[in-house]
Amino acid sequence: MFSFAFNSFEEAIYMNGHGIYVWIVFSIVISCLAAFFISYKNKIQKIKKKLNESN
Amino acid sequence: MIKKFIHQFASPKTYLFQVNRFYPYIFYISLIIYTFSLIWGLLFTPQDFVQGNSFRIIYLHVPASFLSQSLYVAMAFASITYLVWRVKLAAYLIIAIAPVGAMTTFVALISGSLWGIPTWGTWWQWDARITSTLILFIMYLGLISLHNSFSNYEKADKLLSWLVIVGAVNIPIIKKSVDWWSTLHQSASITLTDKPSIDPSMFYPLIGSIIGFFGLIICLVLISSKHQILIREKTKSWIKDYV
Amino acid sequence: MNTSLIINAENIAYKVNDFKLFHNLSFTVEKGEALHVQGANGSGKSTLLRIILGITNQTKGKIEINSEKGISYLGHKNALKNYLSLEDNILLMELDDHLDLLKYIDLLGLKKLLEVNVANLSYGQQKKLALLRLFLNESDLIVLDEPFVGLDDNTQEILSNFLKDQLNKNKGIIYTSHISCSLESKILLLK
Amino acid sequence: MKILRLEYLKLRKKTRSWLGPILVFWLIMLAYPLTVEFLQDKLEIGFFSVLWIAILISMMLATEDIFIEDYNDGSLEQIMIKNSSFQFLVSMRIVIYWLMIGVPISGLSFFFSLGTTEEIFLSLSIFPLALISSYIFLNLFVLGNALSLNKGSLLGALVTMPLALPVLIVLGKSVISIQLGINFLEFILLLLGCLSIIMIIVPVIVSYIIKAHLE
Repeated sequence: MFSFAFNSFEEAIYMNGHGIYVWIVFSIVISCLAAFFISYKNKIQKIKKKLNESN
Repeated sequence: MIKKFIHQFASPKTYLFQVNRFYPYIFYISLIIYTFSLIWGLLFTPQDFVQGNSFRIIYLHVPASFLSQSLYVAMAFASITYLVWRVKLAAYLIIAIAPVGAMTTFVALISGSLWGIPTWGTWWQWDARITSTLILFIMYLGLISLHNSFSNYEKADKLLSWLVIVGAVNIPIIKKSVDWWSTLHQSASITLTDKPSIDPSMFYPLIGSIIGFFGLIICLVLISSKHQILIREKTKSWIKDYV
Repeated sequence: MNTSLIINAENIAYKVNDFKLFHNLSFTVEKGEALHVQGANGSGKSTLLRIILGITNQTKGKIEINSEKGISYLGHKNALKNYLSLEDNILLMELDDHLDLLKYIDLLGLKKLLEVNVANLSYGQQKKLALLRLFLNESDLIVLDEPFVGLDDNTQEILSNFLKDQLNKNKGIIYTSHISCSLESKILLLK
Repeated sequence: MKILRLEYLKLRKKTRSWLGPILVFWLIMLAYPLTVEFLQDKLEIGFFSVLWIAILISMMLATEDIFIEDYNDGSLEQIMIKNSSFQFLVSMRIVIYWLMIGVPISGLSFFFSLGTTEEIFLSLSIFPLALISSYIFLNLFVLGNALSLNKGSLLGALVTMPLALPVLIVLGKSVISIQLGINFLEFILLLLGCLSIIMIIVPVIVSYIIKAHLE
């Protein structure tokens, strides 16, 4: 069950030609998630800073 | 009775404190599950017999498409809660969920479309599922732009919740009609719905990735609702103590 | 509840987003009494009137309106269709079979204009047409938002006489006005 | 029915509002053959798609100013104060718009369909379909326009589009079943079923939405 499905690291990237799709989707998903997390964190920080200044 | 109960437990203040308490646990646990399942799924499961390696997109696509609809359902419940019991927190949640839902639907669309290239030989197929996801995406965009076009928050909340409810009624209709419509075309040779009985080594990481993604999306909803609360309640005295 | 009260407002407050317009506002309007709402621009006069009309909801507090025969309202907007003639507009206001209609049309000098489209009238003339709705309505509460703006002296007098007459008939009036009028009234100052 | 008479009076005097959508429909249907090579069978392939979309677009245009005028001139406030039923007013207004715009367009659909396909039975069945679908589209766009009341019709269209798509699908299906000689009555029944639900729900929701706008 936990055996590496590919013979080498290059093969894992290439995936018989399907790698490009898999890794593009992977990067889109991860970057969307990360972008949302970071932007919300930033927005919250900004509001907190503003509130602190007004106090 | 119910009204009193909800108002007591759904105060933004209590909510915010509870969120802050549980957020790190949910975040780290789901991050670990998600990372683990993705590594397992993308690198360690055996190749699919029919689709080859492109099937690995399933671990990214299915969680997103699963959640794109669940988030809408959650919004519909929040809308009903808001319109019936006037719970402010529910209104914050609706507009907090909308962009997250739009993002999830976008991810589901893009991943499905990229998956289509190696499997169907085309990046866009007017398949029932894809079409209804596209419509769902348009609905999310409509919701966000509706809320953004009003400066009076309360008015925007009310209109938004009406639209969400109308949309929620519409979703099954769209699904049904699109299913029905796509039978006209020749059906895709490989559909996402009926898979041959899936191998456990492919199945467990799928479950893991769904749970992990679910947890991460919950975290996103939590911080975006926190953001909403901070915007909307910034004049309240407890916020000043809180900050 | 005291039956002589037409409006009884207790501690009402209103805010938009985070902006408080007014709070802890209490006042009453009795039968045969006029209330003049005063305040600077943006102090919430129009909003207060909209709360009384039941269009906007107050954020806090309680307001009781005791008007069995309804409310009549004249605001900044005249609710006239400018692509229709005066006659058709009167039809739309459902005043066409009112007994006193001709009398008031004569009084306001609108008789010659009945066939004219509202778009071709001056602002003052349009306002006169809107006044018909007020004059021919038998409600117990009259709500006016700047009723004297745009009216000539003669019409202003007709209006104030009408209002005095209504007070004698035990009706309640609540209004805002920057133009002083001879109506004897209580004052509510919004800060 | 005084309210029907008054609504009719208002719409009749706004020539642009009722004639405009009909002209646009007419224009689209006339322009369509020009974009296709003039061969009868090629014309027929896309004809019904264009027909349904033309109906959709003309209904969108028809509803553009259905509430905004009353909102701007303060009539909505007077209606609210009067305590008369908002739902009733909305549904009556939709009826009048349908009678003045939807019915003529459905009639035109019959003639265009007859001219293109030269099949009387098919064109006769298009007529009720056009009647029902124009009514449904009117209701949907009224809902969208109520939501985006003073924020422009673009938002309204964006909001309404997902609602209208299932109707388009059913319309496409029914044309094919008529052409294949399958029982198409069930499609008309299905549309009528949708219509009867929409007719009741839309005015109720619209009245709530407009009240929220006035606040």
